[in-house]
Amino acid sequence: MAELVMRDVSRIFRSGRGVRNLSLTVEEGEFFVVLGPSGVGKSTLLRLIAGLDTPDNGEIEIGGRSVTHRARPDHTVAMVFQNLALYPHMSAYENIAFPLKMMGLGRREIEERVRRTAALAGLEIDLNRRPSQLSGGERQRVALARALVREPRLILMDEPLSQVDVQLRSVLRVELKEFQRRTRRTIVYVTHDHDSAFVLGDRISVMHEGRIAQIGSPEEVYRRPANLFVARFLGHPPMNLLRCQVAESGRGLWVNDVRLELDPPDGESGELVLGIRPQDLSVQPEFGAVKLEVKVESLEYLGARYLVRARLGNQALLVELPRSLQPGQIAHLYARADRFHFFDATSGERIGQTHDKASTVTKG
Amino acid sequence: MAELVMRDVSRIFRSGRGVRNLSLTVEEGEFFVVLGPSGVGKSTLLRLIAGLDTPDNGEIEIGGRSVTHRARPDHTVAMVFQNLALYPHMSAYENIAFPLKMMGLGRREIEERVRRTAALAGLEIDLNRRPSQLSGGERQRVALARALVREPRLILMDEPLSQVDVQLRSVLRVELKEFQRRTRRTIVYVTHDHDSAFVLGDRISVMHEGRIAQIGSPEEVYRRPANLFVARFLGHPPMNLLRCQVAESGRGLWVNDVRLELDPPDGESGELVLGIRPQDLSVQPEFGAVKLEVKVESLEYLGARYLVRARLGNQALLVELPRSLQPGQIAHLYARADRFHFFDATSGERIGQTHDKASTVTKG
Amino acid sequence: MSQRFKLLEICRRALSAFAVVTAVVPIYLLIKQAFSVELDSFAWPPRWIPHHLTLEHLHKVTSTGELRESLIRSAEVATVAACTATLLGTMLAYAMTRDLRARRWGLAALTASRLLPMIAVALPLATVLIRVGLYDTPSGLGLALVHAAIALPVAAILLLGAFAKIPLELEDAAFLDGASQLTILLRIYLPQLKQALAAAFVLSFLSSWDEFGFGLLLQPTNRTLPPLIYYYAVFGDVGAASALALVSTAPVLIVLVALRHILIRQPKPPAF
Amino acid sequence: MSQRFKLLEICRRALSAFAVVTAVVPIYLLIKQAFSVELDSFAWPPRWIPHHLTLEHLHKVTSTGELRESLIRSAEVATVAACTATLLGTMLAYAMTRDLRARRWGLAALTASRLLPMIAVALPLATVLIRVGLYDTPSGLGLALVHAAIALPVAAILLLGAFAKIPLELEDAAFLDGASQLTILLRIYLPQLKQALAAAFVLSFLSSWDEFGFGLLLQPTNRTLPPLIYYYAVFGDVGAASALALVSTAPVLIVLVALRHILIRQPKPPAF
Repeated sequence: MAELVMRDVSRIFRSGRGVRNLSLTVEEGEFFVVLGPSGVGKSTLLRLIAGLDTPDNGEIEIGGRSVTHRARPDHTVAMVFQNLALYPHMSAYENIAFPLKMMGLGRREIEERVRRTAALAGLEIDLNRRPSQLSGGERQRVALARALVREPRLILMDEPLSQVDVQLRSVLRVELKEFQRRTRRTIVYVTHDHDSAFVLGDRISVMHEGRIAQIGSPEEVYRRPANLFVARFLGHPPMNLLRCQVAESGRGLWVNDVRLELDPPDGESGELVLGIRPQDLSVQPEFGAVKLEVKVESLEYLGARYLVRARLGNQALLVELPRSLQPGQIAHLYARADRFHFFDATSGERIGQTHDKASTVTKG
Repeated sequence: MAELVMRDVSRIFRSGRGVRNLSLTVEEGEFFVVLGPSGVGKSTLLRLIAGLDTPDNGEIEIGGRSVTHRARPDHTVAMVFQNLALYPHMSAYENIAFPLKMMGLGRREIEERVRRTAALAGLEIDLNRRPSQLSGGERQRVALARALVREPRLILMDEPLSQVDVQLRSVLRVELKEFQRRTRRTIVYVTHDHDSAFVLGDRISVMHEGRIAQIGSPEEVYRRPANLFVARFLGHPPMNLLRCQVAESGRGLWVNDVRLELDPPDGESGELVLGIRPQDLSVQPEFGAVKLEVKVESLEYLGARYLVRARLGNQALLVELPRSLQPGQIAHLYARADRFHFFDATSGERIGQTHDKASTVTKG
Repeated sequence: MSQRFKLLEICRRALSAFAVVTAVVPIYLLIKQAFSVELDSFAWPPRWIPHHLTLEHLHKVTSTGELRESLIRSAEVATVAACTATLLGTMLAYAMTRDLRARRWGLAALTASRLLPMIAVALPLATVLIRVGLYDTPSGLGLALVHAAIALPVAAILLLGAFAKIPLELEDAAFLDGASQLTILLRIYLPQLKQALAAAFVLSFLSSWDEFGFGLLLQPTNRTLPPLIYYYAVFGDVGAASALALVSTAPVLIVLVALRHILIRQPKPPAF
Repeated sequence: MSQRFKLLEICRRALSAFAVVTAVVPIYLLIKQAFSVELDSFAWPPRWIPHHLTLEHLHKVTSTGELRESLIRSAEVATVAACTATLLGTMLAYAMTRDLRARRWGLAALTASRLLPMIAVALPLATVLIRVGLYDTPSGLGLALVHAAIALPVAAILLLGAFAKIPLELEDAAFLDGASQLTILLRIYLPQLKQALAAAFVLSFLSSWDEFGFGLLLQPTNRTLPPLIYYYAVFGDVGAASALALVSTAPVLIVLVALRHILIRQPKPPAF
């Protein structure tokens, strides 16, 4: 059943930022990630769902009931904030108990539910300690427990992992994913961090200027980006995007004056944008059938790999290779034909079957 | 000729932080990178070289002259600060001209040198604009030009690229490296960013708690880390480090109760720490002769690759693979014997020829 | 290094000199005048160490009923003023915290009200107080309200700083947790504002306790302490005035000693 | 939303009410009293719109030499006080910027000196000024120095905030570029402090211009403006006093109008 439905929701601020005509559906038990650069309207979206803000237009439904114009939020939604927003003057116990106290529950019931929820969130600490006496990971778990304790239908998370260091973040990420797998809670998680989105999300919604640029599984958005924005935004180093002309015959492409033996999608002609990820190119001929002749310009040593800056025609091309090449050298690179992406040069939309989920390619 | 020599230099603050018994030599025309986590004494080191601080002990020589106890810095050293430290109330021109004005040069000579240096630093802007009217990259170049204009023997840089965004950083990095290749200036560059260190440095000095943990070329420190600190600090995800026992025969190793057909360095016995990078493991048998049987625990999709969390014996092992594995599955991984690192379990020092530069392996 | 920071050294010495001239010397002289016979105080060249000590002034001052009366009145006025200023200050600071426009205009109004010449405001205020029957009352309620208005800007700005340290998300979180706005103010904000509230109260109290001009104008017969000291001094009894002034510094000294840790541990400079 | 922020709305209204009561009403009454005949001012119930207007008070006030004399004296005293406070404030703020220990003790000393009761300090100060021959002089130099000391804490804290916005690396960079410490102060710091220096000067000037208590005590015959107004009021000529008070608000109004943009555009709350 759809847990959260947003229909044509808009909330636009005077700065012009906000959320525009946004529609989405989150299924029960789904880990739904909203991914986008900062300032794109992700937090606005979350505040609208939470009831901290009211949409200018559109409808929001949670668990089948409209919550668009609720006077105050009910117990169906809980939120974990970016800075966690733990009450600094209360102990961990009091923090977790606060929502229950506001519900007017009795002391014994509160105690029992706090203990149970703390265990569920993986808290094995003395709950009498204040947030300032806890480690980053412990604070994270207290915030999670406080969000869980009222057993909401929907948990909203606003980049709660952004303030812990990289090492701890990857540990907490795995822990959070495990927690969600185990308890099947519905979670809407907002982030600008690709890694978090890929690791956590059952589905990812990529946002761009207040709108949704693409929704899909991590594999879908990475392997079949729906438009140039998603293609550029996901992946590091970013996807190479080359302007090219379809050959007059309709077979083969011209990148400036270099011909590629790669067939464009049927029926296309004129100018296209061709995309290929730096990791999808290799110097080994057995890697793929499409051959690219490039001029190596410079290379950077990255430890496990080399990042090669090269030129195809007069356009820049980044390649990630396990071995070194000589600057100035002419090199032959190989790629599988199905690893190339085509985009319309004017609209930026993907050309080819974007939404065909059945065709998800397995890498090998 | 050695441009900068530091001999047994110490500068310790009340907090216990600082630089301890540090010796190093930077050659003329070298791009020397000091790499380490924050708070490790990198900036202190730079301030000592600049003459902004005075060592408690030891000697500093620049261009063969002792500068340990200079009253004020001469024209041999210039510095680019982390926040660039451009004078906000002066135009780009006045910023670059300021050091020359302080030297008391005439107006015409100043003008000529400012123009020349601005061109050298790649500045193609209206020099009458203020820093606040410039882009991040332009500000970077103004700061570089101000450091260059007095033609110092030595340019010190304190993470000047840390405040621009990732995309611009990689562009400016390449530009800076190109500039140094062209002009053969001696540069000492301090950073906590592995990528910058690897891309820029002719040699990298890895710092740990005020001391130098290892000095060498990027390839050397990455492929032959001198101790556990360097092994852990360089590379992402970090190197797997496994406690193991040398088999009684002196051939083969035990990781808990799992036997590896991998010979420890001659003459070693008892407990060792075995290191292997996540990227040096593969599921393809032709990848290497050493076979590891692991249990897959979970995996994270990273776009171009999967990060697999597995167990060898009862120790955690991270593997980066281009394809997916099933959680719970028993998998066989392969690695080349020369990709394993051995460290002394108590001292943390590398076992085997650390400083044998001739043996630098080429990856394939 | 010492070469480099010569100018800094000069400035640091100016700082010490300022502290000595504006605080140490007057306090010493005050104590000396309160306990020495008249001649000593005006001796030339000045005598730093008095030859003749006396308790006469202190005795004279404590034996009159006028002192007790105005001591109690000053304390009452200062307490009412401090309570009012702290309460109103909290409300203003809260409004300014959540609302950017309120903050802008609020800060402008608070600053502007501090710039108004006291004497220009005092005359019409006296008129208003006469009309509403609060001029020169034995309780000094009118003066207390005026003192509250004077102390309000500092109290509000101090509390604004304390509010600003509390992330707005805390209020959002409490709202989602089901707390009403009053609950949020009482159970989320106030516990974190304890120190700032104490500071606002103490500063408001002292500013009222020390205030001279409005006291002189608005309570000409039912005097508070500072005008009383002024009258003693003007009528020539400098010794008695000094003894009284010394008594009036008591709460200040208590506060300074009590707050010495907070006063000294203040790493960040204000952003004003 | 409106449901959620009911308490906020109450606070916002308190803010508006405060602005009206402390600034708008007194200023209106002052103007009214300065231009209306005596009876009107004390009429009961209060008349908000005067029936009889007159220029008599203003004429009376401008026709005496006493006014001109004390106007000039007030201006001189305020100028000397503002210059001194700004100069010393810059030195102190610079010392506190570079030196953490100086900052701690400096802020403590500045705060403590502001807490001292004015009346307690005034008596020994009068003694000192009498001894050094600066008591009740026609130029008012003694009073000017006292006013400078009073204004110094605010000036120093204001400048400290401005110094704090200038990164320390700028000084290091200029040092490496070969600048002396004086060059650094004059060519690196001062150009970036212009606004803060102007603000410190203006605030010091106004605080001296408006100061009443010390003026009353230290310049009993060679009066500055506020005590003169007080004497007019005490001797029963409220109309003349009001007219004079109105004149005395002139520089404040000029400053408020000139600085209205800076006063209102202040997005960040102070961190104090």
